[in-house]
Amino acid sequence: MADLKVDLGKGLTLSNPVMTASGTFGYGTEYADFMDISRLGGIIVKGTTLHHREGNPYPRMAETPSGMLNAVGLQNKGVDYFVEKIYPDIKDTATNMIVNVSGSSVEDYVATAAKINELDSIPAIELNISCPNVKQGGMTFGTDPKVAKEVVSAVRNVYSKHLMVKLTPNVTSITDMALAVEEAGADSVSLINTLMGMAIDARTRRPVLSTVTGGLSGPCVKPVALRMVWQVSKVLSVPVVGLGGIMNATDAVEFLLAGASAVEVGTANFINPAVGEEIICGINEYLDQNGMNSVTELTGALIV
Amino acid sequence: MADLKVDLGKGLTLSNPVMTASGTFGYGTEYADFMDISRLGGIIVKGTTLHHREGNPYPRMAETPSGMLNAVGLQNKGVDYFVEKIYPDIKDTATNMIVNVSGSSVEDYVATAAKINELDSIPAIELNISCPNVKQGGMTFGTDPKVAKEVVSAVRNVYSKHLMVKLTPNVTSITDMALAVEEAGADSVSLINTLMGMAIDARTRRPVLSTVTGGLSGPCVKPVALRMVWQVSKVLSVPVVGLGGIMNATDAVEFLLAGASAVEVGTANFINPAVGEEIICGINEYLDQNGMNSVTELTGALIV
Amino acid sequence: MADLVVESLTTMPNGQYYRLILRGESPLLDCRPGQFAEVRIDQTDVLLRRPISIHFVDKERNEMWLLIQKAGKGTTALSSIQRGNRLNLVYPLGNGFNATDNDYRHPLLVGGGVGVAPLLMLGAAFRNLGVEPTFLLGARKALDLNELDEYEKFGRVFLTTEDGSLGEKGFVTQHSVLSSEKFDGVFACGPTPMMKAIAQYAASHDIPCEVSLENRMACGIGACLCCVEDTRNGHQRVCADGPVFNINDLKWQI
Amino acid sequence: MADLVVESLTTMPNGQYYRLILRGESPLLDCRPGQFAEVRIDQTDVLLRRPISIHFVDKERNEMWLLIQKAGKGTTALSSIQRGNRLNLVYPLGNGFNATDNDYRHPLLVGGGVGVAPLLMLGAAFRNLGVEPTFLLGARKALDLNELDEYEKFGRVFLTTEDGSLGEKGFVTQHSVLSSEKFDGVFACGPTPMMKAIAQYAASHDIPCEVSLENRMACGIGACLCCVEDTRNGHQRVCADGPVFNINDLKWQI
Ligand SMILES: Cc1cc2nc3c(=O)[nH]c(=O)nc-3n(C[C@H](O)[C@H](O)[C@H](O)COP(=O)(O)OP(=O)(O)OC[C@H]3O[C@@H](n4cnc5c(N)ncnc54)[C@H](O)[C@@H]3O)c2cc1C
Ligand SMILES: Cc1cc2nc3c(=O)[nH]c(=O)nc-3n(C[C@H](O)[C@H](O)[C@H](O)COP(=O)(O)OP(=O)(O)OC[C@H]3O[C@@H](n4cnc5c(N)ncnc54)[C@H](O)[C@@H]3O)c2cc1C
Ligand SMILES: Cc1cc2nc3c(=O)[nH]c(=O)nc-3n(C[C@H](O)[C@H](O)[C@H](O)COP(=O)(O)O)c2cc1C
Ligand SMILES: Cc1cc2nc3c(=O)[nH]c(=O)nc-3n(C[C@H](O)[C@H](O)[C@H](O)COP(=O)(O)O)c2cc1C
Ligand code: FES
Ligand code: FES
Repeated sequence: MADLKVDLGKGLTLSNPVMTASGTFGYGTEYADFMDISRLGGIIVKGTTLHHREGNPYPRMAETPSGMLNAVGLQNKGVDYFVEKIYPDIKDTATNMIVNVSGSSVEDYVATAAKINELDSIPAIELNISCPNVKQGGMTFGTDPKVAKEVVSAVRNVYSKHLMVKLTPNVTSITDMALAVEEAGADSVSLINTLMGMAIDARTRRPVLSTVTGGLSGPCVKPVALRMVWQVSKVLSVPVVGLGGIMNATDAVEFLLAGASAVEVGTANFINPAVGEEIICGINEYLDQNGMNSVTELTGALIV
Repeated sequence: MADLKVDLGKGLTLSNPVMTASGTFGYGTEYADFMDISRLGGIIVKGTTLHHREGNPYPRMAETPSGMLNAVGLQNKGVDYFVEKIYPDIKDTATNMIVNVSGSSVEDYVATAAKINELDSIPAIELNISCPNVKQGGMTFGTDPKVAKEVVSAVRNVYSKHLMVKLTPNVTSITDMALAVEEAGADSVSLINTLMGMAIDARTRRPVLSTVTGGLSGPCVKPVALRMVWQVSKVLSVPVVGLGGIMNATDAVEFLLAGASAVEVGTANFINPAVGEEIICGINEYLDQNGMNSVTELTGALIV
Repeated sequence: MADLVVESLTTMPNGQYYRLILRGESPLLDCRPGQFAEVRIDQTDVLLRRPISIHFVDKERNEMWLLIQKAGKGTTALSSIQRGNRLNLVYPLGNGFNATDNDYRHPLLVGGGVGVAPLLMLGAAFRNLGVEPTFLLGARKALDLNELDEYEKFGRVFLTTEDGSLGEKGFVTQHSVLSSEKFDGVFACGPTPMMKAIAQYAASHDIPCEVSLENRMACGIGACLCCVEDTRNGHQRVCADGPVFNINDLKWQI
Repeated sequence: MADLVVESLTTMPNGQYYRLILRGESPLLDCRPGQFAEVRIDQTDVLLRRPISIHFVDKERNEMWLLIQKAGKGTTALSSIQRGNRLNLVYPLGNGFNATDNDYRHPLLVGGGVGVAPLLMLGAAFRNLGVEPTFLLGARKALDLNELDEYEKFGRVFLTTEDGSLGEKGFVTQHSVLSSEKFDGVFACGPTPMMKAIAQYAASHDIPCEVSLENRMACGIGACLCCVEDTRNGHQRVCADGPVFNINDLKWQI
């Protein structure tokens, strides 16, 4: 049995490198029938915003070749509801419960992060900067390094624990984005969020999603995600958390080799609700088979 | 039998909207055993550069979920060889033979395009601006609107026939890129080229491709391609040629609905070397079944 | 989550529907009528599981029945599964009909097309409570109406076909039994237009009505929020808060 | 491109190799030894075709044989194809061995692992020309060496296994026949280290040598330039300019 522990810094230590991705694992409780969720390295709960959001109209999902598009639109009851109603239920889960924080203005992000900062049992937030910036005409925070820096700095001022920043892949230079958020004080970066895509039903001649476009996830995005993790981990000093299309332990190992210190599993949970636990076991087996003592030996061990 | 003719302007008229994508169909002759290649709307031949290129070392290919990565690296014998040795063989093919032109400097692009301009039986070039710009430190021509404009304008000055410009999807704003090349004089734009990706062999701990990263194509990229075609066709006045993951007639119809005037088929040729002809038939059937008289009625007919 | 063993696959006369009988190797979990399973379709390029209603549970034989229409690539690929193969199911999912919690004396169970699937188990549950349910099943043509003897075990069966080839000609909502008898509860599953029409009938007769929705799902267990229906309580998850809804909670224009 | 019908699938004793016999419904196209087919693997998530050597062609029965190793998901999925199913092939592809165009009297055919596949057809071609080929086949263990009677129909067969369980113990390049006899041509297919060692033997004995490469392919017909080998003539397409190369044209360090 190899050592699976991973220290992402600033108080965020994982018992193993496998977390579940925001929006795909609810608040964890939905999966408790299928696995011991406390065995996960961390659970990143649903995207939380300052105010209640109803999300987008149905239909919100389309299956695509080896992937899916979603247009959930951050449906959630807002941070106050989270603090009062959900936090008490989940705070004793014996793993890292991390809140994914979203917003449409710098003020929203800051206000939400400040409230989460007060919750003792939440060791980290994952700042989702791929949402449209309403003040700047819908351009997302995550596609302009300057704007990203601004929001991350502002959150950094009010958030004292581990600040993970999640990057969107819909950019020309992922390294510019990563460097910007690192400079602004991120303790780690996670990538990738979904690729922007679209599905059409030729029979009805309509888009499948109510919002026309949506976010692509699943195995189809893995090559793009691996590439970005590799590029980013080469230039960053802070740890990188890799995700995008991880379906099994082999995929997870690939992300670690590319430079990730930990991984998140998203869409795969829908197909196999016990996949998180299986990936943890599989990584351990890989380490044993390859005579490695610690999972940290895998990070960035790609031979190029 | 519906009217399949498409006029892309500036002398480029297609008997039907189905072309084959550069780098996936050789010079057409490779496929002559499998179909009547003159039935295609057009054949976009291999990427041609000013000078001979040996391309990248083997391995150049990795299969990924519903897709493949390639790192061919524009292997070709250079434009002079094309003019002297290949052109005579293909010039009488009874369809539009279009040359895909690549380069690593503005001068290269211009010199290559000028030579192709002299070839009577080549009605158009497809300018591939996704290659690294050696003068600007490897940044590609296709990811900065200013640089793209510069190269397209320069080529426009020497190239008098139909100038199609092929866009790379690895950008934050595909519409900015499209608008820039339109302003610079493009007669049409084609998209998407490959998404930059990577594959790792966990067993050997090495990248699968000799170049580490490569270009992703095939069904996995279709959602991204459709989204970009839809975005671009809404803002452009010139016609859009759509491609990326088209495997059958239904996929092709989706691109037309999203706003494409014509399509290109790439990776699908590898799996079914007669797929081009099948897609032409399938589009015709779709039009008949839906009581449409001309394929032009499909372009942009998405109901949103 | 469990692997069940394929005991039999019976293709229905229309060639489009098939019934799978699955056997548990350990005792099947308790299922309520209207609950569903998320079926994993292996060795194809189908990524997500497919939600399929639990058609019937034969407790003695420890068997679960599914009635499936070849709607697209997943359900078509599944139709070539062989006896003895294993099928991975996440079940039971969803709320199920509230039927059995209440005191219905004359329940009407209305199904259209493959939407009849959950009604067999629901009918059996009523019969267990000593209540005789009335099935009203509709389809396009006679060939689409199958296993009628199974329904007849539990209640009376009325039929409609659009082409008049079996039962009354027309839609289920036009069947004469709706005017000749009085029901005290309606349970419907089928195409949305049919369910809306039935909901209208129920509303105008002031009868409680529950419908089972088939929104597109990703996770099936309430985690992803892809399957939501816009209800009077906001966006509700069809997989976890449904699939069965009282029509009063829906925002349907009826 | 043609659909051939699966006549039989025989799993070899090691459980890892299987032989497919495919029957043409119209006359099979002419194939040369060393040519290959691109096989489409349907109803899986395998995207690209898989290149497989033509193992043997039985003209009288209008049958093609393939010998396949379960190497990964494509070849494993294919191993569950059923008699009577159709398999879509693009064939014949590649150049094939030049063997039959020349005057060899004592050709040596060296195969390792599943690389033996094209040699059966090559041996038959020699025998047709009145020349008795010598087969030298190597594998890890006895169970990996199959169909020996088929090879014996056309020539003499020498064997090596790494564990000594059949034939001489060691690698093919250590077999005593290499020193006890003189050959005038070598034709090899198998793992690259084996082919390199054989090439070295051929070079040191001044015998012409052809090897069949297995570079990873996308199109298989010369269009995509994915499968290139760096040769003395620059990057050559293994699928169209090969898969068989004279070792003098390769840049191998031998
Ligand atoms: C709770 C629930 C219970 C169900 N019970 C049954 C059942 O008992 N028997 C049965 O045959 N089917 C049932 N369905 C529908 C079944 O899930 C779909 O037919 C199936 O998912 C289609 O998958 P496919 O891969 O064959 O088709 P796809 O190739 O995915 O799609 C085929 C066509 O069906 C459409 N489609 C896909 N999924 C859905 C969906 N969920 N609702 C409506 N249209 C869809 C697609 O847009 C496409 O036009 C149920 C659905 C739900 C949500
Ligand atoms: C001209 C030619 C002739 C061939 N003839 C035969 C034959 O007669 N019988 C036979 O069993 N095999 C033959 N092969 C090899 C066969 O094509 C591969 O084993 C097969 O493509 C693997 O596919 P898969 O989906 O099973 O494995 P994958 O899941 O794609 O891969 C399994 C493993 O094999 C590796 N691999 C994949 N493709 C190749 C390749 N082309 N070369 C080397 N490694 C590869 C992968 O990296 C991976 O490690 C031939 C290959 C070529 C190019
Ligand atoms: C249904 C769904 C909802 C999601 N919601 C969120 C979210 O609220 N916040 C966020 O940062 N990412 C969200 N994501 C993105 C995932 O966390 C993840 O980045 C993406 O799906 C890629 O990983 P995967 O391929 O493993 O799914 C969502 C993804 C899906 C499929
Ligand atoms: C093997 C290979 C080689 C390619 N070579 C070129 C090229 O030379 N020039 C170019 O513009 N695009 C090239 N492409 C990109 C394709 O033309 C096309 O844009 C891309 O593959 C997406 O379409 P598809 O998914 O239908 O394959 C190549 C693609 C592949 C797979
Ligand atoms: S399908 Fe995921 S919440 Fe219903
Ligand atoms: S595989 Fe395409 S050129 Fe050889």
